[in-house]
Order: sequence, then C-alpha cells, then structure tokens
Amino acid sequence: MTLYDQLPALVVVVLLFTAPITYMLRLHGFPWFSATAAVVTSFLVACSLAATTITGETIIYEMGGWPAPYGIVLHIDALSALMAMLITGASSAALIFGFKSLADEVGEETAPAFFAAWLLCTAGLVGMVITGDAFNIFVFMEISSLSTYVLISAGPDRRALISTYRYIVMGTVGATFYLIGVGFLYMVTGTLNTADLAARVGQVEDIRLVLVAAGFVSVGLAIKAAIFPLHSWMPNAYTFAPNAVTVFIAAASTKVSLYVLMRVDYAIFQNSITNHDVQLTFFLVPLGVLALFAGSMLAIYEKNLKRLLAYSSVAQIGYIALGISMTSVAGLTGAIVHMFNHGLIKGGMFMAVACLALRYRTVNVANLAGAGKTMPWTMAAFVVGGLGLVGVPLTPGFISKWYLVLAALDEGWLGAMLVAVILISSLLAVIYVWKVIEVAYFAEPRANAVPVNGEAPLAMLIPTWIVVLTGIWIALDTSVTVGLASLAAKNLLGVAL
Amino acid sequence: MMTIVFSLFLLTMLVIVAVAILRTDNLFTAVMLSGIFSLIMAANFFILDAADVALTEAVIGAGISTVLFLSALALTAEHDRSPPVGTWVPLLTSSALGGVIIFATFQAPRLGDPNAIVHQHVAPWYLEKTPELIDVPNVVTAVLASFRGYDTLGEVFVVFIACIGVMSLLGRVRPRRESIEEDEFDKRTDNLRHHLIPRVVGKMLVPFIVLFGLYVQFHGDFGPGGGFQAGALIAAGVILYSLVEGGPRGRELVPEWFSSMLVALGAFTYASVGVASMAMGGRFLDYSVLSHDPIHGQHMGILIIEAGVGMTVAGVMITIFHAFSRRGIR
Amino acid sequence: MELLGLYNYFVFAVLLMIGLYCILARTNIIKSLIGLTIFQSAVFLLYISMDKIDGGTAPIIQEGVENQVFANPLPQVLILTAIVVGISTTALALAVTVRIKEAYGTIEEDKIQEMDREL
Amino acid sequence: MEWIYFGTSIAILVTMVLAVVRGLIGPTIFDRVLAVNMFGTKTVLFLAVISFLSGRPDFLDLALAYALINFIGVFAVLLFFQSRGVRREAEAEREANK
Amino acid sequence: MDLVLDIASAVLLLTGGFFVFVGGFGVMRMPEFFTRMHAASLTDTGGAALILLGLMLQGGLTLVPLKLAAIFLFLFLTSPTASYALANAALLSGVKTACRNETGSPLPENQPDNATSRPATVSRAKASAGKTAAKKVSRKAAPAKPAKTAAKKAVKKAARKPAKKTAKKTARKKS
Repeated sequence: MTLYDQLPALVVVVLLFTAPITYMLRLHGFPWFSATAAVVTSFLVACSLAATTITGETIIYEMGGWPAPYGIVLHIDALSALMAMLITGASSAALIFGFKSLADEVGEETAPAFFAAWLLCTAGLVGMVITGDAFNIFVFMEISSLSTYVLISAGPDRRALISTYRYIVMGTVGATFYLIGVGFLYMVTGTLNTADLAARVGQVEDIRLVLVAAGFVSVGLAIKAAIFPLHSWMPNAYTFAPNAVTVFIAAASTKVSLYVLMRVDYAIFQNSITNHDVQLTFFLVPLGVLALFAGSMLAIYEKNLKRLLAYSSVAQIGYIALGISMTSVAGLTGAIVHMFNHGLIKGGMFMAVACLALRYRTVNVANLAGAGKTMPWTMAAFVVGGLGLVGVPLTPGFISKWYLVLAALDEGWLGAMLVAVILISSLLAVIYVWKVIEVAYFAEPRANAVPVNGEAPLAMLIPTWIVVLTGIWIALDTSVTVGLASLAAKNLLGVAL
Repeated sequence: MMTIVFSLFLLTMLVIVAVAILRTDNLFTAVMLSGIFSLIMAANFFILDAADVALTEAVIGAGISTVLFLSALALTAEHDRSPPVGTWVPLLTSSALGGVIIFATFQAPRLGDPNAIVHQHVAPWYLEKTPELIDVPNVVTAVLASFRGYDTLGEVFVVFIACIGVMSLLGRVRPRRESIEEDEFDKRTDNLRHHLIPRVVGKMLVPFIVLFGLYVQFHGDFGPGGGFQAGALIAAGVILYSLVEGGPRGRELVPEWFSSMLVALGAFTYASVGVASMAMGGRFLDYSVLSHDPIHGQHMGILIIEAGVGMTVAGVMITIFHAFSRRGIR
Repeated sequence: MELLGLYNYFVFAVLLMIGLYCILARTNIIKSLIGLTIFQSAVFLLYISMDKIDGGTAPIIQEGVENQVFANPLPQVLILTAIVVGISTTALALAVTVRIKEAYGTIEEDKIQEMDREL
Repeated sequence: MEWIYFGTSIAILVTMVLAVVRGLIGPTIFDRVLAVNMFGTKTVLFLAVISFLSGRPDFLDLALAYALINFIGVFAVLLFFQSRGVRREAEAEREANK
Repeated sequence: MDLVLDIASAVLLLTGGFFVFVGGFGVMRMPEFFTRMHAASLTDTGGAALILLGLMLQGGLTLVPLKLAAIFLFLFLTSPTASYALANAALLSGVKTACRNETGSPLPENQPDNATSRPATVSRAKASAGKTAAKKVSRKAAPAKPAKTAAKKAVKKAARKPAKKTAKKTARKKS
C-alpha cells in the first residue's frame, strides 16, 4: 500500500486524528495552528483526489479491509471530490481568515475545545461526502451537527444559545428522519452499502416501504439543508454564530445535506421507483420556488446584515433544489456548480461582513452608512459577492444560473415558468444587495455614529480577496468546476438511466 | 409465542408511559417516567434478543440520562408552565407521520419472520464468518469493532464532541450565590454525607461497580458488553461516589483535567490504531496487519479500540456530570 | 397473529407521533427534550424489531451448542451507535438549556421569544 | 420447568404494570420515585427469569448492571430533593428580603 | 435429584412470584405513601430473594449461581437503602402519614406533585419575614390550578408548626 492508495482515507483521518491532539496540547497559539495545518493538508489531499477523479475514475477504499456490502467503503467520484474540495477549502479559508477574529471571539481558555470542534465539523462534513454507506452518513452527519452546535453556541450574544437549541432540535429530528428512512431501506434490502442498496432496491416487490423511506430520507435531509419551509433554524444560527464560523457553515454545511439528498435520491431511488423523477419534481419544485420568493422577500425586509445573507442563502438553496429537481444533465450540472459557486460567493460575503463587524461592532444595515468610504476594499469585496448573488456575467453566480436556465428551457411549459421565476428572483436579489450598497456608499453617517478606524486588517482582507478572486477566476475558467460537475451529473444520471 | 406475550405487555406499557410523559406538567415526574420508559425499552430489547443493546439502553438511557436530566432540572425549572400552543398543527403533523408509517409497515415482515430480507443478505455472512475471520464469540462486538469499526470511530468522536461542547458551555463558572452562606449551601445540596446509611452503602458499592465495569469491558468479546457499556458503568461508579460525597470530593477522586484528557486520549487511541494499521501497510482500521497472524491482529485491535472507547465514554460521562454538578454549587 | 407480529411497528409509529407532538407542541425546553428522547427511542425500537428471528437467541456464539439460530447482529450494532449519539445530543442540549436558563431566567420558549423581540 | 418460569415472569410483569400505574397516578412525587425504584427491581428479576427461560443464563450480567444502575438513580433523586429544598428556601428568603 | 431440585425451585419461584405480585398489589391499594412504601420494600427484598434462590437451584455448578448471589447481595443492600433514603426524603418534605393524624378522621389526599415540600418553605419564610410574605410566596410558587387550596393548606400548616429550627437559625443569623 503506497501513500497514494491511502489518500481517500487520509482526507478525513487527518482531521479526526488531529482533533484530540488539538484538544490535549494546551500550548499558546497551538490550537489554531494545528487545526489550520490539518485542514490545509486535508484540502491538498482533496485536490489530489479531484485530480484523480476528473478522469472519470471512481475510487473505492475499503475501511478495515472488509469488502463492500459487509464493511464500510469510501466511495469517491468526481462529485464527492468536488464537495470535499469545497468543504476543506472553505474550512481552511475561514480558519486563515479567522486567525484574528476568532482569537477575539473565542478566547485563550476555550480555544482548544473550539478548534477541536472546528476540526470535527470539517471531518464530519467530509466524511458524509466521501462515504459509501448509508448509516455511516448518519454517524458523520451527527459529528458535523454536534460540532456545529458547539461552534454556534460559542457566539457572544445570548441569542446564540436559543438559536443553538432550535438547531439542535431541528437537526436531531432531521437526522432521526434520515435514520428512519435508512431503517426502512435496510428492512427491504438487507444492506446498507449505497451501491448495493441501489442494486437491490430495484428488486423489491412491494414498493410501499421504499416510497416511504424515500419520503423520510428526503424530508430529513431537507431539514438539514434548510430547504424553504424547514429553514427556520438557519437564519438565527448564522446570525449569532461567531463570524468565522458563519463563513464556514454558510459556505459548506447546508450544501453537504443537499449533496446527500442528491446522491441518495439519484443513486438509490431513481432506478427503483417508477416515475420517481416526477415525484422528485413535485417535491422539490414548489419548495424551490417558494424558497426563492420567500427567501428573497425576507432578505429585502431584513435589517441585520448577517440574517439578510442567511435569508439570501435560503433563496439560493432554492436554486439548487430546482436544479436537482430537473433530472437532466444540464440541471444537475447547474445545481452542482451552484453549490460550489454559492459556497464561494457566500463565504466571501460573510468574510466581508466579518470585516465590517470587526470595525463597526454591529451588523445592522442602517449603521453601516459610509462604509464604502472608510472600508473601500471590504465593501468592494462585498459588492463583487453581491453581483455574484444577482448573477451578473463574469461572476460565478452567472455560470450556475446560466446552466439552470439552459436546463429549464428543456422542460417545456414548466421550464419556461421556472426561467421566469429565476429571473424574477434575480431581480429581487438586486433589491436586497442594492439596499446594502445604497447605505454603505450613499448614505451619510449619522451624527452620533461611532468613529471607525479605517480598513480591516490585512490578515482578514487578503483571505477575503483570495476567495473573491477565486470566484472570479472560476467564472472565467469554468473547466474545473463545470468539468467535474457535468461529469458528476452524467455519473448520477448514468446510474439512473 | 412467549415473546409476543411479553412484547404485548411491555410495548403497551411503553405507549401508556409515553402518553403520561406528554400529559404531565411536572418536569420531575416526566423525568421519572422517562426513566421507567427507558427501563421498559431495555427489557423489550432483551426480549428481542439484543442483549448488548439492552445493557447499553439500561446503563445510558435509564441511568446516565436520568442523572443528567435531574442535574439539568436542578439548575433550571421544575414546571412546564406554558399551555400547549398551536395545538392543531403539531397534532396534524404527528398524526400524518404516524399514519404514513402504519400505512407503510402493513406490508413489513412480521416480528421474527425468518424469511425476512434482513436475515438473508449481509447478516448471515457476519454470523458465519466471524468465528473464522475474527474469532470472538460475540458477533455484535466483532461487527462493531472490526467490520464496522469506522462507524464506531465516528461514534467515539460524537461523544468526544459532546464532551467538548458541554465543557465549553458550562466550563466557565459563574459567581457564587449570595443568599445562603456558601459552606452551608454546599453541605446541604451537594452531597449525602449526613445520611448515614446511604453513605455507607453507596461508598461500599463504588469499587464493585467499577470492578463490574472492568469485567464488562474485558468480557465484551465473550458476552454482552464492551467499551460503551463498560465506560458508562465505570462513570456510573464515579458518579455514585460524587453523589454520596459531594461534587468537590468527586472531583478530587477524578480531577477534571484527568477525565477530559481521558476523553481525548481514548479518541486518540482509537484513531492511532487506524493510523498504525495504515503505517503497517493495511487499510485504515485493518487490524489484521497489526500482528503476523491476522486473527491475533484482530484480537489485539479490538482489545485496544475497545479500551479506547471505554476510556472516552467513561471520561465523557464523568466530565459532563461534573460540569453540571459544579454549576449547581457555584 | 399476523397483526400481533406487526404490533412493534405500530408502537413505533405511535411513539414517534407522541415524541414529535411533544417536541412541536410544548414550549418548555426540557419537555421538548424529553420528547426528543422518546422520538429517538422509537427509532431504536424499529431497528431492534428487525433483528428478532423466531427461535433465535442473542448473537453470542456459545461453545458446544450446535444449530443455534442467531438474531441479526447488524441492527444491534447500529442502535448501539445511535443510543450513544442520542445521549450525546441530549447532554449537549441540556447544557445549552442550563445556559439559556442563566441567560434568560426562563426555559419557556414563548417567553424567550417575547424577550428577544423587545430587543 | 418452562411454564414455571413463564408463570413467574408473568407475575413479575403484572407487578411491573401495577408499578407503572402507581407511577402514573402519583399522587405525590415520592410515589413516582417509589414506582421507578420498584419497577427497576422488578426489571432485574424479570431479566433474571427471562434469561433462564431463553436458556442463556450467561446474560445475568445485564440484571446485575440494572440492579446497580437503579440504585444510582435513587441517589440522584435524593440529592435532587435535597438541593430543591434548599433552593426553595433560598428563593423564599430572597422573596422575603425584598 | 433433579426432580427434587426442580420442585424446590418451582415452589420457590412461584412463592416469590406471588410475593412480588402481592407487593405490587399493595402498592396499588394502600392508602398513602408510607404504607405503599412498606408494601413495596418488604416484598422487594423478600420476593426477590425467593426468586433468585429458586433460579440459583437451576444454575448448576457454574458461574451462574455466583452471579445470582451477587445480584441478590446487591438487591439486599440497595433496596432497603433506597427505601430508607426515599422515606427520609418524603418525611423531610412533609408527606403526611396516617399514624400522625391527631383527630383520627380520614386524611385528605396528600397534596399532588407540585406542592409537596411547600410547608417547610413557607414556615421558614414566615419565620423570617412575617405572614404576608409567606402568603405571597406560596401563591406565587403554586401553579395556577391548585393555588388556592395549596396556599390555604400551607398557611394552616405553617401556623400549626412552630418551626423551631428555623427560628433559631434566623436568630443566629441576625445576631
């Protein structure tokens, strides 16, 4: 066994292995350093996995050396490699970005615990993405959600506590729903391996249990992914978490649930339930459309900048849901690319917000008057991100929406309506982004406003701009993301067809 | 036949107790009833031939969970003062849920059906191959620690993160109360030292509980038990000591830095077994490569990781209990 | 007899309903958490009901006994995991509850909501 | 012999039901604690008998664990009452001092 | 020999089962807490001992009788301890017993869950702050429904009990 063969396991093992060490060694400054080192290593490993899988290869890694249906295997294809890249990338960017702000918000004493939780959160998300076992997804889902609760509850405001509590309840209900679904699937197939499940679920005679299992899995994951009517835990959780944490979870965590939803649905249910594409459309299209409108409207009327972005995430998740619901290569490509791009955009925007919060000590939109002058670079990053949310050409948002529109045009009258919906919601995005820009650039600061001492520190500004520029680069050179995504989409549908 | 009779009794009780929990507005009553609920559940698991799960549910569900709920209750409130709000929506949601499940399970295989698909595909392989590949009598332990060792690794990290969370939430102490002199307050709330009989009997039992925990730990290959149950039992012993002698003395017995280090050390042990097997040329968590003989390697691996699990679980439960109890006196 | 064999599933459904109702309808945080534990326990029941086999015994191989039928070990392993995950979640949620009580002085969600709205 | 075990276990089960009923109707919390305690001991006995009935007496470990755990639960309850009494006094005193 | 053992253990088991059931019946039917406790704790030990003894006879010469003996020992130690602890707690929180009823009239039902330890609270509060405060406290602490009766009872009880201990304590505190 060469090191190269061990890479699939290493991407998560590095994180898991470092977490207890981070917790145990209580040296000054060490927790941040070891966490960052581990996450960056994991990111590099994920990149090399992506380089392997972009050729269309699927990596199977047998944990413990036990073969597929009996032991747990890691199953890495283009899609999971892309997601692993997104997660570890977002995590390392947020950590590097948070070098200063986290030291502020967390404090020396709780730092080991906090960074261990951070490592485990990343590990949980990556583990969910690369595993090929339905129950293993649940275990890693719980690792990531428990550590997310810990990270959110580290927020300074007391409302962080109540948002954590709501998230715990919703998250546990969601995970339990998923567990029920897996239980029913196990009942009718006798296996837990996803590939094996996909093969055996087709032979089930009585489809009723499979159908209900699909329902439970979808609803459970929809809760975790904050798809519209089940999103209630999300805005407050994002708002009251420490800023760097928000950057990370906004960029990565809900997307992973969407990924699992997509993977489970396409790999297992599409080829076993007749007309399942129609069912999926009926489940996701209304929710997606509602999410687009409701999320955007709520964002327009929101005064708190972080919550505004959180509602905008609700809307953007609507796009991804729409893409998933179309069951076509273009639609799936759009959805996957949008997961990635939205991660980048939102990550960059929340970073900019964190910079603003550092200087202004508030994230109320009304109090940010004059930010365009005092913090030009930060606001510029925010504006570029905002353009990405709207979907202006040359921004990453444009690429994904382009694919979504292309996919929708293939769908007949429903597709035409969807195109209209996408366009309208982009206009709504213009409104809420403009609302912030107007205050920041054109409003006069209030007389009693606290004086702001200039631009954010470079340690925060540089990572922000790196993320923003990566977004631009991805918008210009689409070969990596769109290449991996369309490959992944074909893979998913190839199983289905 | 007998199984069905017993199940009928136990399951009906389960439902009745659950309804009672829902209806009571006294939280203490609810916690007591949920203790009964867990015990019934555990007895039911035993009837259904899941000895390991029954042990775990009893120790964790009925024991540790009740203690934790009571600790939290002592720090918060005792009455559920609010009337249920928006009763219709929850009622409809939950009945829809129940309806869907009853609809779905009508075609499910009945209890104990030997022809059910669950008994056909993967499960027989485990039962058949365990003596040959791993050679421990307890198949559950074999599956838990080796075939699905990666799951168990994840689970150890779940308890680890729970411990981290509780510590970072309750670790910072708040100022002492003012209304009662502190030593008086400590003496009267924190321990049972002035109760002669409970004190004597309780302290007498502590070593036996810990001993029994160790037995469960190392007997886990042969009978019901293993790291989780053992860790929880050992923690229960320490918790008993803390209950009798008071939190400060309990923390003298097992200092907080020690228990929280134990947590990390256990998780670290587990992960390093995996890394070691990678270094020795196997897959992650492939214990066969740990020794020249694969079966011996498996035994060794299972022993070490079960020890890691036991350490973590014991440490977590003790740490969490101490975090709650320290919150109480200060 | 057939229906009796399905009794486990019905109880599972009913417990799930009770748990969910408790979570959704009660505003008291601890009560909701107790509901959450019931909700999770119901799922344990579902899995463990699957492992039973007629005339079987727990999957611990006895020396010198031939032709034993063993229950399915896999659901048991899964539920061992799930139980530990459940207690971890509960412990964390209780710690959050204690902090909520300290920060707000109450553990009734509706009151907390009112307090937050005033801000 | 099997029927003897069966009969005994049914007797224990019925007692468990009675204990649950006492736990449900209360009326004081102490009745409920009593019910829990009694239920615990009955579970121990039940498991002991059942493990003989199913021919696997090596599962008595479980009964042992139950016996121990049940005991800890009662202690926790006792401590809870004690701290509750003091807490209420403190509350009352604070109230009075106002 | 086997037959003798079987019969002996059958007798023990069935008697034990009967005792256990009687205990459960007593817990159901007895009028108030302490008598219920009496029924429960006696049969907890007695019935358990018989059943475990009966099983021990069936165990043969293995580890099994030893484990049963251990269980028996534990129950023998823990069950009375638990009963003692519980009775003590109940007594201290003022659960009424039938024996202490001075008038001889049948007792009113004990106060339900929410009110059990109120008398002590109120008496102490009264000692330190006077009657009005006591009323306020009890009314405030009681839940909506049984508020009136509980408060009334509490005040009555407080008046009846001199609450010596507390008075002393507060005196000490003042000085």
